[in-house]
Amino acid sequence: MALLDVNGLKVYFHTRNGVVKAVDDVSLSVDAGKTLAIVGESGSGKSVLCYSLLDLLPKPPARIEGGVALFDGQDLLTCSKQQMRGYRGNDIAVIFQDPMTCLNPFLTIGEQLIEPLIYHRDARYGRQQARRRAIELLDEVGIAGAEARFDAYPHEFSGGMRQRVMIAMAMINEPRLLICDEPTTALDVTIQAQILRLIKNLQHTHNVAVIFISHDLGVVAGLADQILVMCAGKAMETGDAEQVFYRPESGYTKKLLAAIPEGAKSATGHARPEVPLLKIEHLKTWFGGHSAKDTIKAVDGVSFEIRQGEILGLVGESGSGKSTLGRSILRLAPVTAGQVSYAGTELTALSARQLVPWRRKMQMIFQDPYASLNPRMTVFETLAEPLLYHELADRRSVAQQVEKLMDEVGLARAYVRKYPHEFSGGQRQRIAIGRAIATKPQFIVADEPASALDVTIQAQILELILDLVDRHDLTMLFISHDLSVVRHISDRVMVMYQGKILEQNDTEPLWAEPKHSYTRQLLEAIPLADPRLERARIAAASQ
Amino acid sequence: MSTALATAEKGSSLWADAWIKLSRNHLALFGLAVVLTLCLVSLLTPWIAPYGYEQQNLMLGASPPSAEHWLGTDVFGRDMLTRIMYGGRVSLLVGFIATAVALLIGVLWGAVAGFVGGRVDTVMMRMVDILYALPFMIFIVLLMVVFGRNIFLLFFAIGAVEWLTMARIVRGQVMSLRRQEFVEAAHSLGLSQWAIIRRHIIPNTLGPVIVYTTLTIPSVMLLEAFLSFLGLGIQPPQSSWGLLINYGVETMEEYPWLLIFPGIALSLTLFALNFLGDGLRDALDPRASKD
Amino acid sequence: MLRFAAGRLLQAIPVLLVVITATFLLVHSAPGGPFSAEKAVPAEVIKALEAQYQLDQPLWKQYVSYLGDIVNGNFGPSFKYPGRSVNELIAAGLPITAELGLYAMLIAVLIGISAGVFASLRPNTLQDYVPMSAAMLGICMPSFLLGPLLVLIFGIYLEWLPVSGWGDIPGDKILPSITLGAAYAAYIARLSRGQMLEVLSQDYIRTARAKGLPEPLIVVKHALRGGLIPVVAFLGPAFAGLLGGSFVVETIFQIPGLGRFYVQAAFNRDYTMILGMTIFFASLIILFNLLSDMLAIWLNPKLRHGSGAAKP
Amino acid sequence: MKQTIPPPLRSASVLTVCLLGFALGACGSGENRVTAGNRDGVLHWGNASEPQGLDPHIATGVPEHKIIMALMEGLVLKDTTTLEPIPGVAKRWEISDDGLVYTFYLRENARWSNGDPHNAHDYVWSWWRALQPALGNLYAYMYFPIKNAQAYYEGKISDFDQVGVKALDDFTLQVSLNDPTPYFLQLLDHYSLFPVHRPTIEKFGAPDERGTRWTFEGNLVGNGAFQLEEWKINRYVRVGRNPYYWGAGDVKLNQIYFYPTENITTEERMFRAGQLHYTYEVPVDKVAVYQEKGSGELQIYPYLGSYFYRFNTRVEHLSDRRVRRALAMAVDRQQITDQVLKAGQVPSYAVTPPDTMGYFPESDLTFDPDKARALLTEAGYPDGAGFPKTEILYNTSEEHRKVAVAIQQMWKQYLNIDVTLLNQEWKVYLDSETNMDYEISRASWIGDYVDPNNFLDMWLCNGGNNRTGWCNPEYDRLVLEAAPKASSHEERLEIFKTAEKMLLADMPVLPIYIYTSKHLINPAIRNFPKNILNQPSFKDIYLDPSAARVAEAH
Repeated sequence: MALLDVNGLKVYFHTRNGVVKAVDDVSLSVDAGKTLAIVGESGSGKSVLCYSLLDLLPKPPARIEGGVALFDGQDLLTCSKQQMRGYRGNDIAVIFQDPMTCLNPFLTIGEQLIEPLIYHRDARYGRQQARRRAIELLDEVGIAGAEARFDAYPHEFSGGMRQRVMIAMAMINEPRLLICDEPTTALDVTIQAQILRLIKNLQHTHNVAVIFISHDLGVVAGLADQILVMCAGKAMETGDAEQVFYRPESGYTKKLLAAIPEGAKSATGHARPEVPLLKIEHLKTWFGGHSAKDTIKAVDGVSFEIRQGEILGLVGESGSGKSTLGRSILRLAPVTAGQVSYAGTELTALSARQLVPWRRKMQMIFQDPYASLNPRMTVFETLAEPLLYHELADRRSVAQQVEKLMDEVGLARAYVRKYPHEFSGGQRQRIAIGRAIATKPQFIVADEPASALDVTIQAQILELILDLVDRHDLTMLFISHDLSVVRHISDRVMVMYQGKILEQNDTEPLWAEPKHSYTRQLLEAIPLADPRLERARIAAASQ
Repeated sequence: MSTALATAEKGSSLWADAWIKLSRNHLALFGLAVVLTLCLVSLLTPWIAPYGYEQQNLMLGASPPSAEHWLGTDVFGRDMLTRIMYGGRVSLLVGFIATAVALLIGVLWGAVAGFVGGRVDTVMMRMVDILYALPFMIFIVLLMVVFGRNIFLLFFAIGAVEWLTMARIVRGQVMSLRRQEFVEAAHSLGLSQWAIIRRHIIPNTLGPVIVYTTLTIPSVMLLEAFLSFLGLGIQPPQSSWGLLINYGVETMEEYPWLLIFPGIALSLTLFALNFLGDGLRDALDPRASKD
Repeated sequence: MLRFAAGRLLQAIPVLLVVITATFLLVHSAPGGPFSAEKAVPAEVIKALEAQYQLDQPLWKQYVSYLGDIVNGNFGPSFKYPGRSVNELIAAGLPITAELGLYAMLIAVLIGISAGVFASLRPNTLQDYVPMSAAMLGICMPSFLLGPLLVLIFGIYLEWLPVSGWGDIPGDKILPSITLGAAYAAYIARLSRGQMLEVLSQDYIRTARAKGLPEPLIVVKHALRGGLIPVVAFLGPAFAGLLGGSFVVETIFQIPGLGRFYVQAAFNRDYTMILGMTIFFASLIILFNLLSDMLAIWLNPKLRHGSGAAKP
Repeated sequence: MKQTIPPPLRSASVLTVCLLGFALGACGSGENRVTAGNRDGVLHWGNASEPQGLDPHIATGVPEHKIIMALMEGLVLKDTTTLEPIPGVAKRWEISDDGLVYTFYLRENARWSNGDPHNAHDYVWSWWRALQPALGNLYAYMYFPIKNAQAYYEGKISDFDQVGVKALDDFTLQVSLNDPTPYFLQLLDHYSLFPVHRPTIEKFGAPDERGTRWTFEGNLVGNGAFQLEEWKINRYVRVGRNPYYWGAGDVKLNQIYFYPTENITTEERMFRAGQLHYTYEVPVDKVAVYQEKGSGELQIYPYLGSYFYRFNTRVEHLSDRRVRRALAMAVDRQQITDQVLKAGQVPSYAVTPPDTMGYFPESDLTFDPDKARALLTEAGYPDGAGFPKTEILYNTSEEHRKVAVAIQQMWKQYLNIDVTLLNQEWKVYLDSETNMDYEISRASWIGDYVDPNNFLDMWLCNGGNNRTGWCNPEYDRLVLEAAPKASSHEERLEIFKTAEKMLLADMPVLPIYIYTSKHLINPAIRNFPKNILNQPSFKDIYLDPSAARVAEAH
């Protein structure tokens, strides 16, 4: 008998606008020591499904409408609150997606770690014993100097380290079922590889059943025994990993697989003269600090060129300074030293007022389409603002122009009066792109424009960007942590690390022959959406 | 805006939207109805009040509610219903105008300080500190003498006090807003600082500002009573709710109706404003679900 | 942290200087002098008095010599109470007002936070509406109304507590503390409810639940800290408000505190007393704002340890 | 930081529990202050405000007056009912036939409260001190009947020996006057003529130095029935028996607490809760309540004080006496006292209260709206038409507001004129009035001594308290010259009557009512005097617990 057997689970959200069937008649089972991956895009109900097992959903509006979830023969959906508390963190543990927000910033990690021990094992563990056990475990998940770091606060850890703490916290009571809710999505690619490896190892040593939730088929390829593909609350396909990857039955699965960015940029056809549009010389952007110690050298002496009409990819992990570099070029971040010249004009020497006409020519697309749109402005207002401000349209013609923009970024004209929150992430990003091209710029900095989006949406947005670049003859600095995406879109690529540029080259040569070891490391960490290759890769890496 | 826009489907503005949302919120509608009724009654008071507000009947003195005087009479035998109606005119006027003054100064001051930051912020906030620390009473007495007395001075004096807290609240909001990406996006569009403050910053501080405003209006009404008591502001036989309550407290054992009825009037306004404020805040926030 | 405090204290100096100057000009230009009385005061008496308090000197000279005195910690003699120095009067009233303020603050914090937390646990239910409506009333119930109400109920009708005094009759500190604290309790309740709602929706609360912690522990240990930060930040300004509001309570309850001195001084045009009290209050307000900011920082481990340099 | 409850929370809660426990702990002990006081002979006295100081030569206020009366004593006391002079420090006195020389024979057993002997030289020195201009004695004019006192005070002579006060020997004091002054003996019971203890004053500063610490707790030495025991600022002043007092054996109270009860509403509640024996005031609206209750706690009796409005005669339309008289005639005083004030105040039609040392002012002023209208028409304002904007100024107070509101309405009703009201904070009001920056202004005068002179000499042309701009040389002549030279008491009163009639004919002031003093008095208080000066004699008062119990049962 399987450790967990879910049958016909239905979770509905009852809002005043009607019923949303978040999970609609889904069944699954996990055996001890095995891994079930649940894959789906945002809103597919995969997280709701798992949270409903542990009664972690806010009720109301959520309500469980049907089904059973037998854990070890006991129905989790009907057990008492007291019993449920006994399961949580004890028999069933959860690792959440974002280690930044899932650890309590006000308590030391040690305090948070030992809580499951102290409050579950009926005081079998005293504080001191719990502490010893926690330090042991911290050691096991690979936190150096565990003893000393026990009393540190979450903000003193990097994202990857926090996720290790989360894992340790989940493992501390030796659960039999571990639910991992996108545990690596918020992490850099090299860290992701480490964390995945860690989970796999722990699973083996402790013989834990794992439910691994992800939107990324690549991530689960090397991990899953079974895969459940979900879409809009329904199970689209269930099967073992190889079957799902190599012989997908459902059309949705096929679509997912197809959307994974692969391969190089398709040649656009027309060759370009290598005319530099922007020249960046010895650019430095340092932050903060009265003393040298406090100073953060986000961008530290960088020189390069951006050529007319090209898409220059900029890759690097979080904290490498790539976003700051993009902003510094647009003078959105204060430049400490160095020059940025745009078509021969020294931007860094201009005053804010002098800069205004140049602003029109250089635009930016931001990563988070939720934060980059003013929530109190309708699509129309957002798009009309640059047009009116730069006098590209007058009051009479502005409506027409806005509609044209909406056509261009693929938004229905009917949406013109809606507010950002009424749109999905992809649609929002289209609005943001529309705003960026409204001023008819020549140069755009795109800062991770597709990273927050689902894989199928991401593909569409990338397509849109390529299309617009082509149509408007744009030059673009494309910033991303995702190497596959960069490879897919860029003509040339630069690799950035700790404020410096390590390497730059045309895309394909760089992929084929990375010169810098860091670049190599990055390339190797990319998970492959192919179970056999991925397993082989992991095996190779762990040796 | 333009006629061209009207052709765009579902032509709705923030305010039209807000109105639709507000109309679905029963508590807020109740609040709105009460506030509107009060305003209407205040406007029409000279025509509908049962008696003159200064009309005394010394022989009658303070009398409990009766058929002739629904809410009783005060110690001069003046009809309380009439006095409350007239008092409402003053209180509502003072409440709304002084709060508007406080709102205007406070929001602008806080927004500029928070947005520009750095030294400007330090200087502006220290000025707020200074005003907080000055002796209010002396300030009032001085105003009274230098400017004589009129009701607009009263607005000014109250506004001058109440904007300080508003400025602090707005500043706090703005400090967190100015790091948001949409503000950065506005920068990258080349918008001037002022345009960014006006278009992107201030509208997004509306929530806390509205809530604080609904708390300010009643406290302004009470402050008015204090100032009138000191001689700045309205003079007898005129009155206001604050003053009526003030007098009512003195005789709450002997003539409780002199306290209860103005108290009810003020509390009713307070709750109505609060409901309306919460409703408005939700209605004006497009993110709040439309349910 | 130390540097932060030192910087703020340094900034306080110009603030205080402006406060002193402005108040000095204000009080000296306010109509009616310290020695005017209903029965006409003979000119020679006025002259003698003004000479004694150096009021016959040019204003700037008075100002300079006053500044000199302040630097030496001497607020000068009171005009109204001959023979008593302002320092002495402040020293007499301070412990009482401080105690009153402390009790009021404790009541405000305790009741406010409990009510706010209680309401936040079941938002939009009766458990939320009742305390929050009470808080709305509390915020707007002026102390000149609440005080007499409490006195009548508990002092006169029930005869449980004394109607006035401070430390004279057992139990006489209760009603004034409640009267003064009520409005702040209400405000804190609203504040902590809002913040608790925010915190309770945080991911780390879900983590705590997933760990199987009992619900009360989650609220008290995991949520309350974050929920307290805005309350703590409010305490500084609230303290300033308490000082300002204490005069009404002190008058109602016949309490010999600073608030009453201050208002008497204003009415009496006791220049040195007004100035002294203003400087004293201003310093206190600045100090408490600083303390509450420091407490808020200390409560937040990120700010407490961190270099303070946020990610760009 | 490993604890479960964050430390700030924990320490705060521990602290709270302790503090609240402390505050609440001792709640509800059975006996109240008054009951305990009745048993122990401790009187709890509502005294209106914190005394500014207890130096009798500097103090001006009534609250200070009360405390000083307990601590010090003059040559002569007043009978608490008849106000006739009775022996104080002086056991007897002689007055020369021309009424100019007074000889006082002092008690040999009089002592200061530290045991020092107390004799005639103390008076000479004390009066010398009181006349030092640097001291800023506002009541210096009380000395002016004494020969050359005014000249000395104004610096016209510098030799104090020329002033009419001499110690003939240790126990004989001789005082010479400028004119026969029938009220001179009364003045001696005023605290500005009290003796002070020279060594104490000199110990703490120069004799003419203001604001030394000699009157503070532990320092003050007096000659009264009580001595200063404790002075807690803004809390209470406590006095206890003075064992050296010449009549110590007859003093019945052991202690008196004086409370600065600024807020009369609070004061009334304190009385009700058994925290006070005596209240300084009674809130207007409580008067009827206590009258109905009929418990005898409410005591109302006439007071030597006059409530009136000043006219600024320099304002154009108010410079017309017809206008002033019309306004005065249109005030229904009876209604104000009966319906608005309700505490036995007497409507007044003249400035001086009736029966002031046998003086009854004569007035032709009546409440007569018809005549008032006629006068106003005559003055050019038929039916109030064209009457200029006029404002009544009053200082912020409930009672003043009520009177002003009532009068405003009366003028509207009877004369059809609109006046506005303006209240100002006390010092601002004083400033406006002194600078004649007003049209009609509320005012009052409380007698310092019982004599019409005290009410009439304020209207002299250059009188500091005139403040109306009204001036009549004939009036000045009557008050300043004719009255002091009058050969008999009756003649003197006749002169005053003539003067007051002149005043009322011109009506620079609008008399409204004569004050009453109203107090709540615990039934246990015995020997409580009712006199028009509202002046208690603490050495005679005693507390009778049985009376309180009877009242309670009642």
